[in-house]
Amino acid sequence: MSSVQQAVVPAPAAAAPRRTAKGWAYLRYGAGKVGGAVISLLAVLVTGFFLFRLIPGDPVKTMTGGRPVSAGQLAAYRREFGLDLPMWQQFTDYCGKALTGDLGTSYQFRAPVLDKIAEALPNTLLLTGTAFVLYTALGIVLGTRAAWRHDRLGDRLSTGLALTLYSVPSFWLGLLLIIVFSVGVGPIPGLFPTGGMESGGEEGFAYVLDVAHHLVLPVITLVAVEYGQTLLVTRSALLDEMASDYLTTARAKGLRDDLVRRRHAVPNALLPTVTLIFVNLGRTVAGVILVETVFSWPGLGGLFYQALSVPDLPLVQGLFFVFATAVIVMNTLADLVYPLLDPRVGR
Amino acid sequence: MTTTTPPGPRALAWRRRGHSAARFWKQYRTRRAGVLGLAVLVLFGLIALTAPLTVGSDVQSVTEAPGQPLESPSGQFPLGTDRFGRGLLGLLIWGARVSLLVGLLAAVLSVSIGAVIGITAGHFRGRYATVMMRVTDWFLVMPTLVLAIALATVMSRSLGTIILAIGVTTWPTTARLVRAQTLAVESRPYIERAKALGGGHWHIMSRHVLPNVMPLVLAQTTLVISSAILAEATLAFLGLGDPTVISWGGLLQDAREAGAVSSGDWWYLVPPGIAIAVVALAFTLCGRAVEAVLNPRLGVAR
Amino acid sequence: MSLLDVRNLEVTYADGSAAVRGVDVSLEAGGKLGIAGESGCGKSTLALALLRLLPAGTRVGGEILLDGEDVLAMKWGRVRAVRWAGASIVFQGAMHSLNAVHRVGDQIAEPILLHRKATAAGARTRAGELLEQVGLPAAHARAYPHELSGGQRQRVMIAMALACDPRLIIADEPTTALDVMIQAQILRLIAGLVTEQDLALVMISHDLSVLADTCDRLAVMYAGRIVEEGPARQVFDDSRHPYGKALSGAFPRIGDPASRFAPRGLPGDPPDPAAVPTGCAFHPRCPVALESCSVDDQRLREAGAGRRAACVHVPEAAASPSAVPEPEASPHPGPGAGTDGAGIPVPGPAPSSDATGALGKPASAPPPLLSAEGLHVSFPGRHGGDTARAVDGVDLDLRAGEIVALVGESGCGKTTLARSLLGLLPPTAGRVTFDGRPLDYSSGALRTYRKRVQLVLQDPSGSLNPRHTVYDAVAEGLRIHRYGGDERAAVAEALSRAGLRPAERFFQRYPHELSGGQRQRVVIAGALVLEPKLLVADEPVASLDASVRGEILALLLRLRDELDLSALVVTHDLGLAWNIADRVAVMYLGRIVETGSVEQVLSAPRHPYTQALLSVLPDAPGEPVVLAGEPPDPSRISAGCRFHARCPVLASGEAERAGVADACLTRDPEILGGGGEEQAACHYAATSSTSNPSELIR
Amino acid sequence: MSTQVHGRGLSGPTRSRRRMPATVAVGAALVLSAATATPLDPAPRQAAAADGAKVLTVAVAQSVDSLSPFLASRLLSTSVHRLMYEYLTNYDPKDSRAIPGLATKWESSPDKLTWAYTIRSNSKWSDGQQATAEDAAWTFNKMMTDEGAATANGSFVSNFEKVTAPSPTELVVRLKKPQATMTALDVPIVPKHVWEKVRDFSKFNNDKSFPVVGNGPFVLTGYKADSYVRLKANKSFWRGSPKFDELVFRYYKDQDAAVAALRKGEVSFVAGSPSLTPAQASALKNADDIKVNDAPGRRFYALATNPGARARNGQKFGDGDPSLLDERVRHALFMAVDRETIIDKVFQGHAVQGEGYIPPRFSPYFWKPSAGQELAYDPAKAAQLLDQAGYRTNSAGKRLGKDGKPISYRVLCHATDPNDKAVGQYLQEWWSKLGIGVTLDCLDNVSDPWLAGTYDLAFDGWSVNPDPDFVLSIHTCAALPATPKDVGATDNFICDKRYDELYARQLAEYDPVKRAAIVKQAESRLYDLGYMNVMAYPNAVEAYRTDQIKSIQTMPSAAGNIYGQDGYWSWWSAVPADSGGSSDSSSSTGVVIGGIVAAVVLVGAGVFFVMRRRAGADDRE
Repeated sequence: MSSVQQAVVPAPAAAAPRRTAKGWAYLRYGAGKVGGAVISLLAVLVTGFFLFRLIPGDPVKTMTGGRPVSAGQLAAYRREFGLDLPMWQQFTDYCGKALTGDLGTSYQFRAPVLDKIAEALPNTLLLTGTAFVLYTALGIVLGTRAAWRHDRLGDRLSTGLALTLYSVPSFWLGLLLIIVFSVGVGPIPGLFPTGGMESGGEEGFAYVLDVAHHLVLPVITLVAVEYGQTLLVTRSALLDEMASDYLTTARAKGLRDDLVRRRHAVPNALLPTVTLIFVNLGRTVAGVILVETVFSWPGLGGLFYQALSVPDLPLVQGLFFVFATAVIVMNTLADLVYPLLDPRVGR
Repeated sequence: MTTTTPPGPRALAWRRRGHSAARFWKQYRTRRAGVLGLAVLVLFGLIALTAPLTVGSDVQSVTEAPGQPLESPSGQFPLGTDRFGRGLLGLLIWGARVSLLVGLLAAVLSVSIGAVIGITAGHFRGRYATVMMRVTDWFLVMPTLVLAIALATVMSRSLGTIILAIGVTTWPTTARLVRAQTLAVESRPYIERAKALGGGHWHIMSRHVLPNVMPLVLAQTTLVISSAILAEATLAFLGLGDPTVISWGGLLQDAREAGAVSSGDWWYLVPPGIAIAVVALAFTLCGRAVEAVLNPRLGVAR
Repeated sequence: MSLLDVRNLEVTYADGSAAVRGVDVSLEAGGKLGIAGESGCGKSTLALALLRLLPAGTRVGGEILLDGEDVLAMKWGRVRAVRWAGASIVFQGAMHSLNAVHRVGDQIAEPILLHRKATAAGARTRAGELLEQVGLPAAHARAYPHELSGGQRQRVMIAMALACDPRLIIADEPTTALDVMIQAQILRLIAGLVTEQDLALVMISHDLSVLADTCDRLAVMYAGRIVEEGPARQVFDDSRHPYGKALSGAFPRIGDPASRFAPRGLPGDPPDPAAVPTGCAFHPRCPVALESCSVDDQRLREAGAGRRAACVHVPEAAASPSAVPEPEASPHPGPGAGTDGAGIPVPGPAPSSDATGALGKPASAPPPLLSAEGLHVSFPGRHGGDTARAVDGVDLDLRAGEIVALVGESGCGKTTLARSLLGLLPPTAGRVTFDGRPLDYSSGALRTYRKRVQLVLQDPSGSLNPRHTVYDAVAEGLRIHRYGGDERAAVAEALSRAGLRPAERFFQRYPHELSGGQRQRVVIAGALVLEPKLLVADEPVASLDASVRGEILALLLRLRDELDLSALVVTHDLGLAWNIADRVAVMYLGRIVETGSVEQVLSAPRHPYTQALLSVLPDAPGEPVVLAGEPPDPSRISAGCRFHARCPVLASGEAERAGVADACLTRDPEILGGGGEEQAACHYAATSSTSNPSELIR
Repeated sequence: MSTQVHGRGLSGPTRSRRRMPATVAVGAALVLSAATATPLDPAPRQAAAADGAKVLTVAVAQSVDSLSPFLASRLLSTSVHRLMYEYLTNYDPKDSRAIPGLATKWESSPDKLTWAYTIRSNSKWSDGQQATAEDAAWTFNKMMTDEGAATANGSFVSNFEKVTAPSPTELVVRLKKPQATMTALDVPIVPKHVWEKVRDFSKFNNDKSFPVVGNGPFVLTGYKADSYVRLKANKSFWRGSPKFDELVFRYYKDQDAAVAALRKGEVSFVAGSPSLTPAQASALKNADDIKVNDAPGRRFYALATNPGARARNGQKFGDGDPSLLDERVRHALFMAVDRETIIDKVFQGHAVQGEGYIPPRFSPYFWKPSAGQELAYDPAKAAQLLDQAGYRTNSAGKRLGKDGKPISYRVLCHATDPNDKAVGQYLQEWWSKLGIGVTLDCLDNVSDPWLAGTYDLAFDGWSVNPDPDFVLSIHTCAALPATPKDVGATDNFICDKRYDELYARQLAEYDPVKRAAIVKQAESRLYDLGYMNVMAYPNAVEAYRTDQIKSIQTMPSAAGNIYGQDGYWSWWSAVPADSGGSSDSSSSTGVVIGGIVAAVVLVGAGVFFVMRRRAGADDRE
């Protein structure tokens, strides 16, 4: 089959790619991406401030829990929380302090927001991090396998399962796991704890095992709900690659089928997958909030939900900022990692 | 081909649409998963629409609740009763109306915003495009559920709030996909030919870009519906839904509040979850099948 | 025992289409076999079948003996051992055939590590040597495919093919996507390496003239069968099979008056492997088809010394060459005969201008219909690089009823010039005038201008919106300009004028239901419907099959005669200029370096660049002058004459003797006038206006 | 000519292909998770400290807001403080009379303005120092002077004029006006020598250095926010050391998780917030080793109507529906609520039908309306009353307000309380039969619209102390906010002259019998006003493991609640069950199951490896 004769051949590249030029171009590319990320962070800071000001309710009145408080005392509280200043001044104070790392004090817990976040962040990172690693690995491995033996039983089964679990509400799955594996139904005794992060009172290695024991069910819930997304993305990326000519070249060179897949097809298929994995992180943050609520996991998700009811403005803004920063950082990471995988970008 | 009076352009257009619809269905039928998904959707659609006839709106009344609170499944109540003694099967059927309605409206809202912004950002290069894409990226960066929760708390508890919260936070993914497709279409030579023929912006967008973007928009709508239904259930579960309205998410929240989990009343908790999962899965299967049929460029059948 | 012996090979794809229907071919060690054929004839399938690279579910019959061992019967382990060690392949689109994320050196080293006991370092040095062999610096091993030009990538493919010293190289369309000059370089490289290392070569191409030039034996394939085989030069010059004759006719020989204003092609399109016609597959398009041809199939039979052909006209016994009745020169009756929608046949020599004499300029020269005066178009370099001066000072005139060919390598700015003439690209300097009035870029004026000048694009399948029917595509122009009259009649008239009769049958068809040739006719009809004065065609036939190309060129000629429709044809193919153009302008690095009537410029070129272009054509007489280096970069134009870096005249010292050497280095020759008279922007040419081109640059 | 199906995916002899070691990785992950399950899973392993000490674990649904007694207002925090610091007085578990705490005896001057307490000499702080009257005086003075310290219990001392400690065992308090709560000063007495160093009371959370110095039955030894509060028994407590060695409050955000933990033995006691749901109670009733304590609660659950919010200075604010100002309308709404259905369907029997204002558990003050006075469930009579009040129904059956528009009331409900939502749905249907619309407005925090008076009706509920003074005071005109800007002590903006007189008389009356009679008259007046429709007295529904707790003191001891008592009786009196018998058996089965899972996975991986090796390299693609 004679191919479509494209008379256009790209303009000639530099004679030989010099080492420094590549490094320098990558720096410029990286700086551009990080610059974009910083702008996004500022935008998040600003929107976080105004968005939560819309929440009805006067935090001070909620704070005093309806106890008899004189107008004077109320005014004192407002001054203490800086709520009496005009809006724009509140805003400038807020930004000034935020940039220096001081996110204000939580009305509810009377402790600096940064401390409350610092307390809960490691727990969320532990849960999200473990789940992220597991479901990404699982998604890529199963996705590759499903694509390579396309439309056979294995492919249809794993894709079907991934799609089903992808459509299951994460909180509902969590509750089911608690019923079956924590409370225990009939013969199956409760294997796992029903909630919380630790039984308390453990030290050293026993503490680690105890936390791991508490970690099992939440991680299984998160992984079950999230790995489908990665699987589908990897699978479609690899399917696109399987039709391309360089694979025929590789086979013509005498490489075995799985070598062709591992050395040639997968690296190319990973490019779009890597970006989409990080972009879908926004959805994982949502999943974490739900799983933390169901499993009483002392993380940011639970804190956020609690803070919203007061509304504990500094804490809510701080958490909102942390959630958005996590997603922005991961997206920027994806942008920085991408050129390392794909030589055509950022050089 | 002897035709007495040549059919006018209007008749031609309709015959062509009929023809292409038949062609679409012939290809769609080959995808077993898509057909299965469609069958499930039709079933749930019927259930939802005929609910007032089959089950009647008084199923949700608490005062005339037929059974005792929290009865386990029996002949009279195939799925047992809820905390007021109302039959859960009836509530499940009645709940379908709200969940599907919210899912559809939220998806339509989200996809239409996404499509408009996607096409315009794709077509008009320069400042407008960069600004729109900055906004889209910023929205994409936002964790959708966090934003939805914030919006739901800000506004009063009602279905409208839920639909708005979901719609406003999920449009960026569609916008990004549509913009990529628009850029691909605009790079095709027939766009340059249209420009050479003197076609303006509106002509190019409406006559060339839109018809080629429609399959993606259609497929995306079905995929967004499934995530919208999940989002509605999530918000209702977090207690941000309208408590007086019967929806699957609401049922789950009631089950949880009644302590069904620890007391092992599985029949209160399991059916709504399964209903949500089945409908969301059905929509996803249909979406993927539509995408594969209308977008052969995606190559190998998914 | 021959190196490669294919016996009755049959290949049927999973979807039931019979790509190869019984092919017998053999090749001795060191032999060079060319396989020619149009799209869909099964030549690439044959190539892939040799190394069992066909997709899963393909049914393959017959035997492929490589060194006596049947590849189809081998165990997979053996097949993998044979691949690349026994025979290797050079694919066509090197951009897609190389892995974008691996360095080029690693990809070359990969087969070495696989088939030879070699350390990683050893493989790397071997890769360096191979790169040197194909004319690339060893340092390029560290480069990625996207950092190399088309020509350089093809050299890498060749280096890779030689990695394990195979005894047979299969080259599938190795130079199709390359420029004429680069193509010449690559073909010389392949020929050199093959003879030097005594390798066997199977070269596959749709370009008969290239194969005739490089291979010693030639086989022509049609619809999955070899219809003719024999010594390359004989098959090309004097084919025994009507298809062979028509195919070689489609490649015009510049200077041969027979093909001047007489593009030859075949009606209809190459058959679809899924629906192969009965009997002799060629009978629907065969000018000398007999009744029986549609019934009984033809097998290869002896047709002279070492030649075979599969046609009823080749008598079994007689070996004399002239036995095949000579199909008359212009086998088809005049225009107007209604054939079933496949397009009207080729008209006789164009009546209006005599084939030999140059087109004399009509006495009272009317103002040019469209002209560019001192036109400059430049683009800002990519992120901060220096600006690329795509069009760097061009004067060009186009008169009514005249066809001008704009010829040059890729990157010489011919497409940009065409776009700016159409008003799609505002020029950075100079102006475009139409009917004497300068072009006004306000949207209103631009719209009326658009009615008068129309564009025809290269990729027929890309220029039609897949979701619009033929009727919509053609009527689009009318709808944009709110045409008052009867839309149906206008569309029908345009379609039939473009050769698609009966027009109504095509109204409801979709682009993907038409063949390449038909789609291009729809595009042309879409342009005709607005009754333009001028047609700008950017590589109108580049992506069509050879036989279909003639049809479209003939259509352009006929439109020029019947509608006095002038045309500017942008092409890289000088043969096309010889076929249909009245005047030709050769462009190099954004400027016209030589212009004049086709007869003057193509028979007696005075600019060394034109001479070099003509010399590298496959069937050009004499030794080809292959210019070194890559097509020039418009963002780095040298001082003085822009061609001096690659000019053979300067290199051979001839310019020194003529005393113009320093002028070439310093003085930029002045911009040629837009008019019809013959000019060449070259100091050396100016000094010796009488010289004969051939001995000049030897 | 052999035709052979050629193709990469050809069904060769053994088509297993050398698989990426992926399935092995997945196998390994399974083994890891099973492994963590096995050794770790003496499943219902209590939080037994290393040396086999007896630990009482209590599942709570609230997190501690602050560990500083001057700041904490949540029930959990105040309960913990009740265990850490001794109060001056305590309540008798039988009849909640004031009995000696830190103070052994007390008497007041004839004009009731000077109170002298004798401080016991045998109560020592956990760091060995003697607890003296000086500590009490310093605590009270601190609360009177430092606004930050007055955040939590400032209301007790607002009426104090001077507090002195003439001797280590004697404390004298001078009052500005007579105050009946002098024998019920629920104020934690903190050690002066520790709290002197605190600079800013509004920021100090008392959660930095452990153990925290205290003289209560337990000493705070550990705290992790949103996870647990850990206390150790104070062996040298003057009233006798608690029987349990350790007391742990573990935080379960989700009540279901807490109940599940109880069933598995992870915790010994679950109270539920506000109490266990009917479903959980019935499920736990027939679970082994678990006792459900379903006792009359100390809370009343009422529907309050907006009487037209106004401040003490007479300024009106808020937008309550004018029709509610008419007593007949309030009575009609009162009579359209079927309290019996609420007890059956919403509380499913775990509550007592609502009558008067004070719950029946406080027998001396419990009042029931007489037959004539009672506003029993009678929708027909309610409709008549509305007609008499001039609110006729229009053609569509909707009752029209004075402004001619159909009446629709906004009902405030707590989004976190399932009962509010349930009763709200009943109201919607009952009152729609009367032609009155109801929009249920469930919010996470209802205090804003409530304090601003922008509501028509609201679900209301209070825990009543043994001394009913506080719950009565919140309906007096004095409790109204001074100006609309302030936040008054009022609960529902009720201000009625007759009611205020009765309240003032009972406050000054020291004779318990006479005081009870006056209180009942006040309750009757409140009932007639129709502002507070007390629908039910929810029971305290709690559950604990009998294999971990043999016996535990309820309050009132006859039948009462365990969690949230006015005193530390429950945790102090709890007797650990003799052996941790049952918990061991189930843990062994857990180990067995874990082992089997791990074994299966290992075998599977092994088989897979063997199978893969067999296929020769030759005939693989």
